[in-house]
Amino acid sequence: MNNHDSHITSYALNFKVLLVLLILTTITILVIKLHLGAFTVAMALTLASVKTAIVLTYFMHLKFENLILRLMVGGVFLLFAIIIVITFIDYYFR
Amino acid sequence: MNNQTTTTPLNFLNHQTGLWSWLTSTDHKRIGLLYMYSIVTFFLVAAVLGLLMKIEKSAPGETIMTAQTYNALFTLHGIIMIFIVVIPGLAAVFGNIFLPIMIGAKDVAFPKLNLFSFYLFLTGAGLGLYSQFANGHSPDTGWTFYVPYSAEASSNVVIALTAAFTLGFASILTGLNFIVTIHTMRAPGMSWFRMPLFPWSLYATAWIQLLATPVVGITLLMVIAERTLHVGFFDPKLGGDPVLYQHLFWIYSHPAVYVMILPAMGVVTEIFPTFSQKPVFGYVPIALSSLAIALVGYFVWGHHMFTSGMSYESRWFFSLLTFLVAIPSAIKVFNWLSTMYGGSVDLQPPLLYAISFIFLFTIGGFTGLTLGSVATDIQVHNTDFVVAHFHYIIFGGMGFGFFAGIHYWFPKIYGKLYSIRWANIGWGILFTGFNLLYFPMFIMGIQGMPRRYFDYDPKFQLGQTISTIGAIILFTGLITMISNLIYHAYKGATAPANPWHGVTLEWQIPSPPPHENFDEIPVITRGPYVFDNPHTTK
Amino acid sequence: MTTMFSGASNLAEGVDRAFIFIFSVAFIFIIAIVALIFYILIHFSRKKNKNPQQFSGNTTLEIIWTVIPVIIVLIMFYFGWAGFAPMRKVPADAMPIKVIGRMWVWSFDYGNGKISKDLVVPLNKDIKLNLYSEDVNHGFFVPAFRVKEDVIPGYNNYMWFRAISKGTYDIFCTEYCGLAHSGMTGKVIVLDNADFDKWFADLKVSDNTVHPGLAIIKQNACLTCHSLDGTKIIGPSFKGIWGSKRIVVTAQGEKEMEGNDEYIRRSILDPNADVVKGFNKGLMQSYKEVLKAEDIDKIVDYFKTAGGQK
Amino acid sequence: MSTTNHTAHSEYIDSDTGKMGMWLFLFTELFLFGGLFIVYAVMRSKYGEDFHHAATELNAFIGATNTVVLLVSSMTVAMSLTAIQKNQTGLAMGLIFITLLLAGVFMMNKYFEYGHKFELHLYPGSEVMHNLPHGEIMFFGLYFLMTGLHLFHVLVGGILLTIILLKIKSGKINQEHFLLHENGALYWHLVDLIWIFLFPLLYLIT
Ligand code: HEA
Ligand code: HEA
Ligand code: HEC
Ligand code: CUA
Ligand SMILES: [Cu+2]
Repeated sequence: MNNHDSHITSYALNFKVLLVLLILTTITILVIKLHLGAFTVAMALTLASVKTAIVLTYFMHLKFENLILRLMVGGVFLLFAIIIVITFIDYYFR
Repeated sequence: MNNQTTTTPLNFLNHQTGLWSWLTSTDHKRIGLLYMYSIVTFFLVAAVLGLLMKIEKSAPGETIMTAQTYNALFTLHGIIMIFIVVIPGLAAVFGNIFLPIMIGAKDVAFPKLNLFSFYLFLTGAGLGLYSQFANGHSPDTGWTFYVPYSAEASSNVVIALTAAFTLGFASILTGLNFIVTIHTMRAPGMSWFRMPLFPWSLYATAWIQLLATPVVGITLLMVIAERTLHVGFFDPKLGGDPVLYQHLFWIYSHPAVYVMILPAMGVVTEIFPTFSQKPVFGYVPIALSSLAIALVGYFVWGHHMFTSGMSYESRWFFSLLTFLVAIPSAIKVFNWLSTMYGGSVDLQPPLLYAISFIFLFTIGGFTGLTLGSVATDIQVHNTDFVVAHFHYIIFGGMGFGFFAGIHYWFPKIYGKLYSIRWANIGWGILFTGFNLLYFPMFIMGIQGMPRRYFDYDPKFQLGQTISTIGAIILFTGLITMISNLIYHAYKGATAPANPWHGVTLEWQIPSPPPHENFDEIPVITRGPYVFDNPHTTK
Repeated sequence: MTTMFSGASNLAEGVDRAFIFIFSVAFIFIIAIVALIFYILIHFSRKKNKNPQQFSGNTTLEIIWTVIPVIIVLIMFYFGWAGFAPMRKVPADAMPIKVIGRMWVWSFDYGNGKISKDLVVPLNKDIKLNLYSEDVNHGFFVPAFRVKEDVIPGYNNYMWFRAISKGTYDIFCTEYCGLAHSGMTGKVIVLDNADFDKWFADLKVSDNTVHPGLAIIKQNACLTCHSLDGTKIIGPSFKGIWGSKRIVVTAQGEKEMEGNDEYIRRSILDPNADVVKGFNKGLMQSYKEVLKAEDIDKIVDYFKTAGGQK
Repeated sequence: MSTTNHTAHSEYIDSDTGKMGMWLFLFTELFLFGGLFIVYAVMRSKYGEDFHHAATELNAFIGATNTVVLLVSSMTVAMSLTAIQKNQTGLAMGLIFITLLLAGVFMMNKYFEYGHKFELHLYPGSEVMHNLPHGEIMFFGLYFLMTGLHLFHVLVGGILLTIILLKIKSGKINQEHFLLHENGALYWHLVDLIWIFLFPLLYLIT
């Protein structure tokens, strides 16, 4: 009935996570300024995904949640990815 | 409706009285009943529209209405039937009433949210009706709202879209509630594989509601933006892509057809063991096949678009996946038949409806395979064949599943018995009418009779007329069935707690159930379908 | 009457084969299931069988009835794919014809200004249809040929076939496109080569002698709702519209107006402002976005000078 | 599931239950934006050049600032949760207050950004927009819809956080019962997550 068993994330960890996120943001901007052509989008999306994973794991405490919830989150993202891929079977082959 | 004698113990129907106590109740059983009354009302309205369409088509040319009216009618008929009746349908009615009881809980996880969903549903339904009567004329886009027509038509499309959007959110919240309920509120000892199969089917359904509905929500929002702000996401005049709309629409709407059928499958899965006094055959395969349907069902949406100019690769890819999604349904059908095999089968009305479900669903399913095969779909896409397919599978499947469920649980809900004789007569008329109405449409469809046609070539006259006669017979059957139930809800003999000798939890509590379902939360020590002393004498 | 097994194109055979296979399997399964149900109802009825057996599963059976349907559906898939695959492989020397779909008429452009309202094709010759829509989605369907593709604005969809028997066949529009969707039908006429050549030679180049206003009226499919000869269709006939008294219903009530320049312009740009008595509001949509000012001038001129006169 | 005492009348919803409900809700939010991402992806593959060009109209600096603002606010809200768990009520309130301020900054930036677009008459339905190439209309249409929907979420998140702030103050949220706080934080992180994708897709890929 209460949150006794919840995990407490320390202030320091939160701060470190922020630093990492800021660094990744800077990298994103730099990478894009480099104009890597076709890779730009892929890079930007990969970096965004990494950032997402970090936010999910630490800020949103997924690391400390039970397995079921973690599976759900993973599954949902996977499902979305598959849907995009399938849509592009149409557009890619047009 | 149940307060005549002092001997009646308090139950959820009479522990509080007055309209207000119903409208503000967070009791899942009452909310379920509220859903049922509203949904049945809407069903009757839309069904009458269906009948009118059929009468219009009894002869070629204009008979009782203009083309404009006809187009508005099938749109309204489709919107009501899909978004208001069958998508919330079984899950909202029987799911609400029986899910908590069957898993041994006192209510759903978020009772207030549950009530809120109901009002959201009512709002959406109200908006849907309003779109018919507001200034301008009724929407005439078909329930699929295909762009560019829906972006250009002068009718009240925006209101209809908003209605669908709102109904979508009601459905999402119901799904959310059920998932959490099933995860966190099962009675002690009820592991996943001790849960009855109706909750299992609801669990699979709820995931679809949760994850597919938002896509159509945002799509409809984009069409609204397109109409009001002229950003042409889908309108080719503004550089948009009409086929992209179809992708987004079906990403939701295909999984949605499994939202309709899965709970119905769950209902009949409860009925077969009870009336055979024999455990479900293949419990685990049935449970997992629900999940499989939900999962694979996400990846086949393109089979609605085989002629849309989609790439060659997508067409065969979607066709292949469509065939695979049929497998879990096949598994279920075979397991149901094996459940009855070797049992002590008592052909009461619920079982009669459940068996009809198998028959009609199988016909609907096989014609679905015809549609899933690209070559044949090219021929029958957007013809009466498709119309017949989905009426067989929705009305014959979900509809008959609903009828099976209400005949099964009626004594539990109202504590009354209906007339078995009249239920059987009603079934007979209904079943005959149904097949007369829809079977000719398969044949006409193969011959090329397109759907959404107000008028038709005289060569289709014979089939169309038979079909109209079927509609009228069906109408009679429905009236018979419903009158029997309504009459006996008031005047029926008092029902025992367990008239069919079922073994799931809902049969272990009084009829009607008390307000909080259980005095004491039961502790579960074994699977749901164990018949220790099969009851075989009457 | 085109019945199911009288396919009139080269593609019909593959489609029909898929139909036959799927329906045969369906038939067998449905008969078997119904038979089994009756057997159960009779043999295991409560009267006869008071001791229900309590078995609850069998792994071998589960595997059997998973694997067999998988095999069956894969065969079904194969037939469907085999019947479909040739539909997208257009022979290189196929004769191209442009199909134009607009609310609610089909027209067929053979190139060089030769436009026909029927699709006339020579026997045994590969035909490629390029499908264009000028407004909303349509569907081009010839049941006897087993071909159908959607006609979607902004998409260059196509189809092909080779007609293998002479005759006249229906064309239906199979994508809902508004009011007269069910009226958007047409004919395919298959002629042998000599007849086709003759027909083609006779086909008039859409002539420039037609009044430009009438051309615009035809192009915009006004004639689906308005006739030129006085018949009432969905809207009033154009015959004799110029200079006549028009009884219209406005928000204020009925009033009489004259069929002049201003009136016609308004009727086209804002059709629902005043509605001709006896007709319904909301059917005709404003052509503000569709017709340019000079187009409307031409239409007005047409009414003034030619067919629209009293 | 050990706790058996769930009834319709229990005052507090069990934390597992409530949190799972919130996560499921976030999933639907994800798919809501997901639909837009699909449209974006398809349109981008269709109108690569136009998207390229149109994106230069956006001010990457404001975008970057807002990214940093949201990331920091995500941290402060996460820290406020830590604070409430450690029973440092004052600190928790302060951190939420900072989060709200940051949300304010975000909205201010957006206000200027939109304002600028309006000055250029670049908004859906405008004359200028109408005359752009199709791909650019599409880009701006998506830009407004995506950021607009996101902004709406920022607003809702802000309201939610304000409620939480008040409840901490009145003691309704405390070391024992902080489900609402947790859920509010989750929601706020989602707002951040969406932006993490919006930023490169709209502002950077020029
Ligand atoms: C409850 C709703 C529901 C359900 C469950 C289904 C189930 C299926 N549907 Fe249907 N469908 C609709 C509702 C539904 N459909 C609607 C509403 C439309 C029209 C939308 C519109 O355009 O307006 C439609 C349209 C539709 C189309 C598009 C047609 C077109 O527009 O061209 C297709 C194409 O593949 C299709 C296929 C299928 C298949 C393969 C299944 C399968 O899941 C069926 C599986 C079942 C079985 C196969 C039978 C049972 C199995 C056995 C007895 C065992 C033996 C089996 C084998 C040997 C394989 N459906
Ligand atoms: C749940 C789903 C459902 C159900 C149950 C039905 C039921 C019926 N539908 Fe269906 N139908 C759809 C869903 C459904 N429909 C959808 C989604 C479409 C596609 C729309 C589109 O193309 O966009 C469609 C389209 C559709 C068409 C095709 C239109 C066209 O393409 O041209 C037709 C035509 O005949 C039709 C007829 C009927 C009939 C006769 C019934 C009958 O079964 C109804 C039987 C009932 C009665 C005959 C009356 C019962 C009345 C009473 C018992 C009481 C009377 C009550 C009072 C006095 C208040 N429907
Ligand atoms: C959907 C069917 C439809 C189409 C297509 C259509 N109209 Fe009409 N039109 C109507 C109807 C119905 C009316 C009568 C109601 C009204 O006045 O709005 C009408 C009225 C008119 C009138 C006034 C006639 C009178 O008798 O006073 C004119 C002029 C007219 N239309 C011109 C056109 C032109 C030009 C086009 C094509 C560019 C066109 N219409 C296309 C349905 C249509
Ligand atoms: Cu053109 Cu329907
Ligand atoms: Cu489907």
